[in-house]
Formats: sequence, C-alpha cells, structure tokens
Amino acid sequence: MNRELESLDAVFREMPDLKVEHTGPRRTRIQVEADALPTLLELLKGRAGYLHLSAISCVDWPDTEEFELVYHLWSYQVSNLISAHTRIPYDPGRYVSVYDLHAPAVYFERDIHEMFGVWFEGCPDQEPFILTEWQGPPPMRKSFDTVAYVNDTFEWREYQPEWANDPSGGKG
Amino acid sequence: MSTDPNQAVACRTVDAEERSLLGRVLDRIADHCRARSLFVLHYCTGCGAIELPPTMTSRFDLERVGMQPMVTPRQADILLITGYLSVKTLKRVVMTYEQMQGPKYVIGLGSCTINGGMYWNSYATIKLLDRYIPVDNYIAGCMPRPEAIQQVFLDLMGRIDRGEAQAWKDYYRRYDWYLGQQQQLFGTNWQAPTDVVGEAIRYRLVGEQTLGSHTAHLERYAPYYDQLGIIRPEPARMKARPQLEVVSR
Amino acid sequence: MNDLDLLLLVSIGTTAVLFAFGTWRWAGALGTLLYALQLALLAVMRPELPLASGIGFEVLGYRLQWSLSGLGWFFAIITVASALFSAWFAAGEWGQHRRNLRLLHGGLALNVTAMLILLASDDLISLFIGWELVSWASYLAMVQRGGPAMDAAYRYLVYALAGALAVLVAIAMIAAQSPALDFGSVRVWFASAGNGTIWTVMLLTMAGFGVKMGLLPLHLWQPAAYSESPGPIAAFLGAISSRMGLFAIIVVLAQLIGLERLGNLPVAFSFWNANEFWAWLAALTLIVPTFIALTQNDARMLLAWHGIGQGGYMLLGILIATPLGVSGGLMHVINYACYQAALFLAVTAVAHRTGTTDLDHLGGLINRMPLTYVTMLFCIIGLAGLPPMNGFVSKWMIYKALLDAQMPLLFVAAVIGTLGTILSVYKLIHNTFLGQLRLEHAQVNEVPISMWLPMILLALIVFITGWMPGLFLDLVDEAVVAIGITQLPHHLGGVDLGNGGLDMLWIVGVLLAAIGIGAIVYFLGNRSVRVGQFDNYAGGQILTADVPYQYSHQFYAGLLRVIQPWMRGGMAWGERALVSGADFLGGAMSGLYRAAPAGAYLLLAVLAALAVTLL
Amino acid sequence: MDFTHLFVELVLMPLIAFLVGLVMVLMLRKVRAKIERRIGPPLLQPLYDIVKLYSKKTQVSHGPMHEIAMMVALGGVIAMEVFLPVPGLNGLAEKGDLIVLIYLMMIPSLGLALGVGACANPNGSIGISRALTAMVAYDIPLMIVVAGVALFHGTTSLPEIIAAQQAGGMSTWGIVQTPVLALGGLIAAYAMLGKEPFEIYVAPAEIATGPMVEMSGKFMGTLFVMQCFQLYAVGVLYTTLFLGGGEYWISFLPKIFAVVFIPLAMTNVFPRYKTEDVLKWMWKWAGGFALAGLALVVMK
Repeated sequence: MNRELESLDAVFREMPDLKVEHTGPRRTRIQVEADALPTLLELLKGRAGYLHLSAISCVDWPDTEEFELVYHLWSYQVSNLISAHTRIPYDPGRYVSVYDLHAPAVYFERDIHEMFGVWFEGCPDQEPFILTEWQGPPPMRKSFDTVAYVNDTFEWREYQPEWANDPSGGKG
Repeated sequence: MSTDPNQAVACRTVDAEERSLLGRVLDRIADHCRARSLFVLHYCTGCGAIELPPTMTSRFDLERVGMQPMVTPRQADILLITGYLSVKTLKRVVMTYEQMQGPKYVIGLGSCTINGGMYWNSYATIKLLDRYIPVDNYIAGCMPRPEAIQQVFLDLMGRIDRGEAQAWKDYYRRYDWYLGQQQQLFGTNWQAPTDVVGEAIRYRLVGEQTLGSHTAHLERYAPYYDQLGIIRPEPARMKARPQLEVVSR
Repeated sequence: MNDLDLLLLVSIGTTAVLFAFGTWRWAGALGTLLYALQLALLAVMRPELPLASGIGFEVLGYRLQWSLSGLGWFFAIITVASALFSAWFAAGEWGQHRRNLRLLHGGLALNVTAMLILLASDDLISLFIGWELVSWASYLAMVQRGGPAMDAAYRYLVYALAGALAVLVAIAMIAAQSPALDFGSVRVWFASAGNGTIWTVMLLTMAGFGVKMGLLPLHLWQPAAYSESPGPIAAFLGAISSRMGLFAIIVVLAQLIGLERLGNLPVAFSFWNANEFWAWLAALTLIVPTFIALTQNDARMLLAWHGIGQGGYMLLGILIATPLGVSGGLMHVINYACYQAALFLAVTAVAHRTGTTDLDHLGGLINRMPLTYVTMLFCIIGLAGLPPMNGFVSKWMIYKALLDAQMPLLFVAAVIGTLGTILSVYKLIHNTFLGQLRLEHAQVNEVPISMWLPMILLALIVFITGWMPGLFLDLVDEAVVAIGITQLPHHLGGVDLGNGGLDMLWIVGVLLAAIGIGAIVYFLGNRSVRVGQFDNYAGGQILTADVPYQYSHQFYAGLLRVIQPWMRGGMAWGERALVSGADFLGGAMSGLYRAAPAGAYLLLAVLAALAVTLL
Repeated sequence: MDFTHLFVELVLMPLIAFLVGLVMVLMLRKVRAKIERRIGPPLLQPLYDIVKLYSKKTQVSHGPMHEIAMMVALGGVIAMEVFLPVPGLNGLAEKGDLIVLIYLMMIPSLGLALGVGACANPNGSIGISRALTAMVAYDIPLMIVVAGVALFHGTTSLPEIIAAQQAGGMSTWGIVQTPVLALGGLIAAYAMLGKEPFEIYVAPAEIATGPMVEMSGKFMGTLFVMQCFQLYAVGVLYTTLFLGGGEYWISFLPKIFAVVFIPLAMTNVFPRYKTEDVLKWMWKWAGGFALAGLALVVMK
C-alpha cells in the first residue's frame, strides 16, 4: 500500500510550495497557487494516477473579494481523495480551463461560469446551461440577495385568514 | 365580460340557453362520459411523481373510475403538475399545456405549485402556477398522499359531470393576460409553437382579453387583430428587470 | 397491305419523323399523336388476329415472315400505350427545359418499332432480328444522359450481347436438326426432340431472354440502367422494355416447347421438373430484389429493383399453366406497366421540382405537390397489390392459382415478395411526401398540368381497372388463347370459380361505402384545427425548420439488422469474379500476341487449315 | 340475393362487430387488472372512452391526408367485417375469399401509416416502420397457415371452409384435424393483435405511443374503435379457420372470446421484445409450427 502513497509523496516533493494536509485516512487537502494548479493536476494525473476529476466547486469570499476554486480528484491507484484549493481575485474573475486534462471539466466550468460569473479561458462551451431564461447577475454570489429578488419579481398568494379553520375554501 | 370562466358555459359553439334539447342531451351525455374517462398526463417536475404509481396501480387503483395514464399531451385530459417548477421547466409545461386538447384540466400537486412551497425564496422557481396556466384544483401538502390525490380527482370528476370545470376556456378568453405573465419570465419574444389565438377564433372562445398589449409583441398574431376588428395597441412595456452585470469576457 | 403492314409502316414512319423533327418544340405532341394512331390501328386489328403480314422473304433457304398473334398483340398494346404516355409527359413542360430531345423522341420511337418487329415475328430468325433491334434500341435509350448512364448502358450491352450469342447458338442447334425455322415446324420438332436437346436449347434461350427480363442471376445491370435514363424514357423502359424478355420466354416455353411438356421434363438427379425449376427461379427473382429495394436510398433505384421483382410474379403466374395462373400472370404485365410508368413519372416530377431523388433529403412534399402525391399513392397501392387497385387482382389470381395447383411453398414465397413490396413502397412515399418538409423545399410548387395529367390518367386507369378488372381481362384473353390455354371464364368484376371467387365490383364498392361510413363517424366529432408541422409533440423540445428531425435514413433498421447478413451481394460478387477472370484472360492473350511477331501466327494458322483439309 | 336482406346484413355485421369488440376491450382491461390485483374499469368504460374522445371540443389535424387516412383506416376495418361470415349472416363471403380478407386487413394499417406519416412526427414514423416490420414478422406464418387451410379444404371461400368443418361436428374442426397448423395460427394471431411481447410499435416508453403520438380527440377515438374491430376480427377469423365457425351465437361467442382470451391472458406478464427478436422469434416458432402443419397437410 505504501508504494502508491510513495508515488504521491514524490509528486509533493517535486512541487515545493504546496501546503499539503492529510485531513483523513484517505483525504488530502492541498492549498496551491493559482498558476501552479494546472501543473499539479498534470503531475497527479501522470504520476499518481489521478484520472478522475469528480467535481470543481467554487466558494465566494466577499470580504477578501476572492473566489476559491476546489478541484476534487480521485485516484483508483492510490485510492485517496485530493481536494486542491486555489484562490482567484474578483475583478478579472478569469481562470484557465483544465478541459484538455479532464474532459468533464467543461460542464463544471460552465456551471461555475453561470452561477458565479468566473470566465474559464479555453473552455469550449460556456453558454447558459440551467438558467437559460435568466437575465440577472450570477445568482450564487453572496452579493446577490435572493429574497429581495423574489419579492421584487414574483407576487405572493393572498390568504384570507378564515381559510385556516375551513380548509374547503368556503365550499363546504 | 366577467372573468369567471364558470359562468359562460358555451358547450359546442352556441351559448347554453340557445342550445336545442338534443344539444343539451348530447352535452349531458358527453359530460357524463367525460367525467368517467379521464386520461392523466403527470408532468413529473419535482418530487411528487412518486405519489402517482400507488394511486394508479393496485393499492388505490384509479382505473376503477376510468382514469388511465397517458404519455403525450395530445391524448391527455388532465395535466398533473407534481412538484416545484423552475422557470426553464415552466416553459415546457406551458408548451405541453397548449398542446393538450379540448376540455383540459390542470391539477397542481403539492404546496410548491400553490405558493412556491419550501423553495419560496429561490430565484429560479415560480410561486403561483395559476398565473401562467389556469389551474382547476390544488392539492396542498408536501407531498400529499394518494388518498388526497384521489379525493381531488373525485371532486374534479363531480365538477366535470355537472359541467362546471370550464377553466380551460379562461386560457383562451384571457390569453393576453397569461401571455403577459409568461413574457415577464421568458422575455417578450417568447412564443410556443401552438397558435392559441387561432384556436380561440376557430372554436369561438375569443374573449375581451384574448388579444391585447402583450400579444402585440408577437408578429404571428398581427393578422388576427384586424380579423377580429381590434386596433393593434402599442406593445406593453415590460417591468424593468434587474440590470445585467456584464461579466468580463 | 393489311393492317399489320400498315402498323409497321406507320411505326417506321414515326421513327423517321421524330428523328427528323426531334428538336422541334411540338415533337412530343406529334409523337403522342402518332402513337395514338398506332394504338388505333392495333385496336382495329383485334378481330382478325392472328394476322399474317405481307412482308416475308427467303434467306439461304429459310423463310422469314411476320404475323401478329394474340400474345404479340397484347404486348404491342402495352408497348404503344407506354410510349404514348412517355411522349405525352416529355411533350409537357419537362421537355421544354431540355435543349436537344431529338435522341429522346427518336430513341423512344425506335424502341417501339423494334418491339413491334419482335412481337410480330413468326419464326426464330425474325425473332432473333427483332431481339437484336430491341437490344440496340434500348441501349440508345439508356445512354442519353452520359456519365454513369454510359457505364450502365455499356454493362447492359455486354449482358445483352452475351445473351444474344446464347440464343444464336440455340437457333443454330435447332436449324441443324429442324427442316424450317418457323414456329409451327419448330414446335413439331420440339415434340419429337429428346430431353437433353430440349434442356440445352431451353437453358440457352432462357439465358438469352432472361437477361432482358432480369431473371435472378442476370439482373445486375437493370437497376443502374433504368434509373440513369431520362425520366419519360425510364418510365417506358421500366414499364415494358424488360417485358420483351418475358414475351420471348413465353414464346419459347409456352408456344414452342409447350407447358405440359415442360411439366414432365425431369431435372437431373432431383424430383423436380423443369416447370418447378423455372417457377422457383421466378420465386427467387420475386423475393431477393424486393428486399434489396428496401435498402435503396434513391427513389429511382428502388423502383428499378421492383421492376425485377414484379417480373418474377409474371413468370410465376405463367408457369402455373392453369387458365387462372396464366391470365393472372399476363394481367400482371399490363397492371404493372400502368403503375410502374406512373411511379417513374411521379419520381421524375419530384426530381423536376426538387432536383433530387435521394430519399434521405426529401420529405413533406405532400403539402407542396398534392397531385403528384395522389398519383404515387394510387400507384404504390397498386404496386403493393392491395385491394382497391388492379395490382391486387392479378396477384390474387396468381395466389389462387398457386393454391389450386397445390404449390403452397411457392404461394408463401409470393407472399414474402408482396410483404417486401409493401414495406419498400411505404418507405418510398413516406420519405418523399410525408414527414418534415425540408427548408429548401418550402417554396416548391406543383408540376404544371402538362406533366401531372398523364400521371393522374395512369393512376385513374390503375384504380378503374382495379374496380372493374374485366376490362383488362378481355385483353388478356387474346394472349391466353394464343398460348393455347383455355380461356378463363370471367365477368366485369373479376373471376367466379367454384372454390372461392373474386368480385372486385362488390369488394371495392363495399370498401368505398365503408370509407363513407368512416367519414360520417369521423365528422361526428367536433371540428379540428389545422396546425403546422412544428406544432408537434417532441417531449417539450421546440422544433425548428433548420433542424432536420425526419426519420428516413435506415428506415427499417430493425428488419435490416435481421436480414442484412443474408444480403452480402453474392451475385454481385459472382459478376465481379467473372469480370476479373475475363480481364485476366484478355491480359494473357495480349501478352501472348505481343511476345511473338504476327507473321508467325499467320503461318501457323495457314498450316493448321491445310492439315485439316488434307486429313 | 335480395338486396334488402343483404343491406340488413351489411349494416348488422359491423354493428355486432363493434359491440362484441367493446366487450373484448373490456375483457382485455379486466384481465390486466385482475392480474395486477386491481379491480379494473367499470363495465361501460370502453364506451365512455370512445364517447369522451369523440366529444373533445378541440382537435388537431395535420392536413387533409391525416383526416382522410382516419376515414380510410376505419372504412377498411368496417369493410373487413362484411367478409367475415358469422352465424346467420354470410354477408359478402362469396364475393371475396380468405386471401381477400387477409389483404383487407392490411388496408387499415397502410391507411393509418399514411395518416401518421402526414403528422410529420419522428416518433410516429419510427412507430410505423416498426408496425410494418411486425407485419412482416406475423404475416409470413399467417400466410403459411392460410396456405395449409386452403390446401386441406381444397377451397379458399370461407363459407365452404366452415361447412367442411361443421360436417362432422367437433371431430372435423380444423384444430382437431390439423392441430400443429392451428397452433402456428394461434401464435400468428397473437402477434397480429400487437399485444405485449410483440407490441413494438406502440411502445409508450420508447417512442411515446408510436403512431398514436399526434392523435387527439376523434382521431384517437377512431383508433379505439379500430382496436375493437381488430380484436373481434382476429377472434372470428381464427374461429372460422380452426374452430368450425359458428352455427349458433351461443356456441360462437364463447369460441371467439376464448381465442382472444388466450393472448390477452399471457400478454400482461411479458416485457416488450426488441424489433429483431420479434422477427426472429415469430419466424422461428410460429413459422416452424406453421411449416410443420403445412407438411402434415400436404402429406395427408
């Protein structure tokens, strides 16, 4: 078993400024710089068999005006889940696409673009996917106030209080 | 012209009072059979679809009252919306509703269709189903049990039998209002493949509000204005939508 | 100068006139009138059949003479009628667009003349002369559009000449033993000939004439040749040209050898007799092409493949040798000519408007070309052999004859052929007229009256004679009597046999009445509203014009997955093997010649001749 | 043949066919319900469905061919009934024989195929191509059976076949004298009904009820009426060929209901075959039995 872990540590040794933290028996958390992430993915894929990119998630940090992209990778060889965290600033909100390394990335990036507005350079398709009729700003940002939007856009059902005690709505 | 659909009961094409005795007998038979043979198309939008199998099959067996599940809207009488509706799904629901034929009924299953349910604060779900398509019955509950569903079906059958369930005509008579509501969500160039106003004219179900400022947006309905002798109003200005924050490309 | 001479004269005159004035605007109309004249002459000639012609001459001791028997007359009627409709179609707006129609009109007239000479032949040599003339005339007809048409016509010519050589050898064998070559004495000679000689002569003649008719191993040339020739010519060729082969086969099998003799001619080491052998070959010819037609993606190829298949029905009908079977087979000839010509014309009309006959890029033309649709609808029902149309009557007679003659397996083979036909004709009309109207065909409009009138007339003939088959059965009686089979008792509505008859007057009448009831029941319901083709159920998807969603490619995918392994083109492989073998031999021979000087061979040849004469 | 008597027959036979067909559709749904331990629909349910469909207020048609096709399909089915002899009513059975009847059965499917094609819906076109493939699957064994029966009785006219079978009471029934042929015929009749294992063209899960995808209101009503006629026709045809036709209605009705009951009882426990499997299965089993039966008939 340690031979596989050995290959994983070889990767970590090769990239100096990684902050690796084994958070569980088969879970590893890596904090990596934005520009170093693609090389990390390539190394993991080549050396340690991390073929499976199961998801890319995005966390919005409004106070430091940063997006945190988390790449969840799994290797059947090492059977260890890596979540690589990286931070990108708000204003350009652009990052490079890892589509050429992992094909499923196109849908995760498309989703993040739709929900957070991050533009992934090189991603083949970033058209609206779920919110096809949406005209507003990217809704999952913490800056977007859903309740205000809902109150502004939709009307509510007006209730007569006496319905409470006569559920058939007066028809008996 | 009152907006209550139940008053103007125009059966075939002539108002009820002028119908001959034979016409009234035929309609009585038709309503009798219509109530006892309802084909259900359940549009599994959300979590409610799982309530239908027990209702249809051996545990509660709706075939006892002549109801059959049907696959396409063309053959269905009842459209069962079973769960929350996102804006994208609503567009398909409206298309499906318009493809359904003749006396059609909509039953909203679950509180999500009544007031948005537990997704009330979501930007994507709609809150009031009857703003977009006329709804006959609502079943409160998250998710209601088959007994409740059966209860509503029996109530609807009774109203059909008495010839009261005419909400579907409301869609033709106040199409402009419905279209306005839909355009608020889908944008002003939204149009389903079905030519609703043409059908309204064909079946003499044109009301005061069939054509109005909202239908003026759509070029396809332009010829109907002069056909019905209505001057084409200036297209209604849509409510200002939240400004589109340009994402840097 | 009796009527037959007059007919031949008029026919040759028509050829000359049409070749001379081929490019004239009204050449088509002139041709139509002349064919009408020939048709009138044929009709006048009917009472005095068999009519001996005045022309006749001696050549090297063999008497060549021409006389029109009932059989020849029957085929002549179809030939001239098909030519009439083709010329009428070409005279219309279709012709105005083409620049030089001299070859088309002249070729058509030449074909008719050659066929009349063949049909009127009364002895083997005139039959052979007529046969060669028909071969060359149809080569001229096929070759007009150049390019692939040239290759297809060239391939046909190779087949036809090989076949003609086989027939020539057969005639030579007969001439060696029989005193004269006219049909009468040849029949006498056949009666006394031994089984071996009859088998060799029969095989040679069937090989020769089978080429033109498209019997199974010799059919590969026909689809390409008929679909590459220009529209009206394809209609004429499809309708009648391959039936010349059938005429010659009937002359040989029925009139010369005689169907009873055929019945007791044993096939070597098997319990079959010759009649069953040819019947099973006809059954194979019936099944294989119809299922190949199923896989075709081009409308004209599909129809051409059906041409071969339907030929199998006719031969099968005749080989049953009972009055019902023979008249069924012969009626199928005239029925088939009607709807095949109309189908080819309809496909030409579609090609005229949309520019293509590729079934994968057509669809939804019913709204744009309703009259062409009606023509194709009537004629595919006829081709499939379903009740209201005449195709059903002849197929029913063949089935009933097969059952009465205790041949159930042949009956099942015929039914399999019919099922294949029903499937492929539905694919034809579905991919062309039904389904989604393509964006590029949105502005297509109906063909002018000059083009749809002949088609609609043919479709009406198909329906009328389906309702009253007696009309065609009278014509068929002439041919049946000429073959020497007792005439089938029939009435206007059909046939009344002891064990289950057919009365189309009642069947079609009840069908139309029932459709009337269906209409009444239909109009009980409330009015319906006509919607466009995009107001369709597509699972919540919005259908748009630019996205082709028509299901037409691989139309019977399920069926094809089952029968595809059986259709590996065995015969096409055989043909290729033959061609490569001939190539190899040619190469070897030319190598031999180039190796030694020509003079040496001349010397050798002279010495060999000298040795032979001396010994 | 006096025309009044014939006219009464021509009117009466389709009506009887429709009523008996309604009861058969009811039996179909009741049997399915009982197998699924349900109560099943009320007695008049098929009639309610048809009246409801015909009384729909709005209907959609895709052009004149779609409407004419419905009339032709219904007309073809009604015309077929007139050639099916039933006790007391021979109709036009002398005018057209067994082969005419089999071909008249193909007219409704072709008429329906043209109408569905005019609807320009891909689901419908796929459904029709599967329906015609299924027709190839069951028609070959059916025709072998028809050949066997015609050969055995030496005639193809239905009244004579019935008379031949009724000559010696039960012992001369087709099923008794040619049992293997009768078995092949039963399997072919099963597939002709187009029920479960062979129901590749309605297939609600795959192609949204195939040909019926664009049928609303009276179009769907016509299809329901055709289903009644089809069940009745299969029942009567099989009874005519193998169960000695009908002398009296009391003995005739149980026979046709038994014939239709066997497939309906089995249909609810089967999944749906793929198109290729339908072809292979039908040609292997139904074709095999039919050919064996034919061989027996020919050898006799």
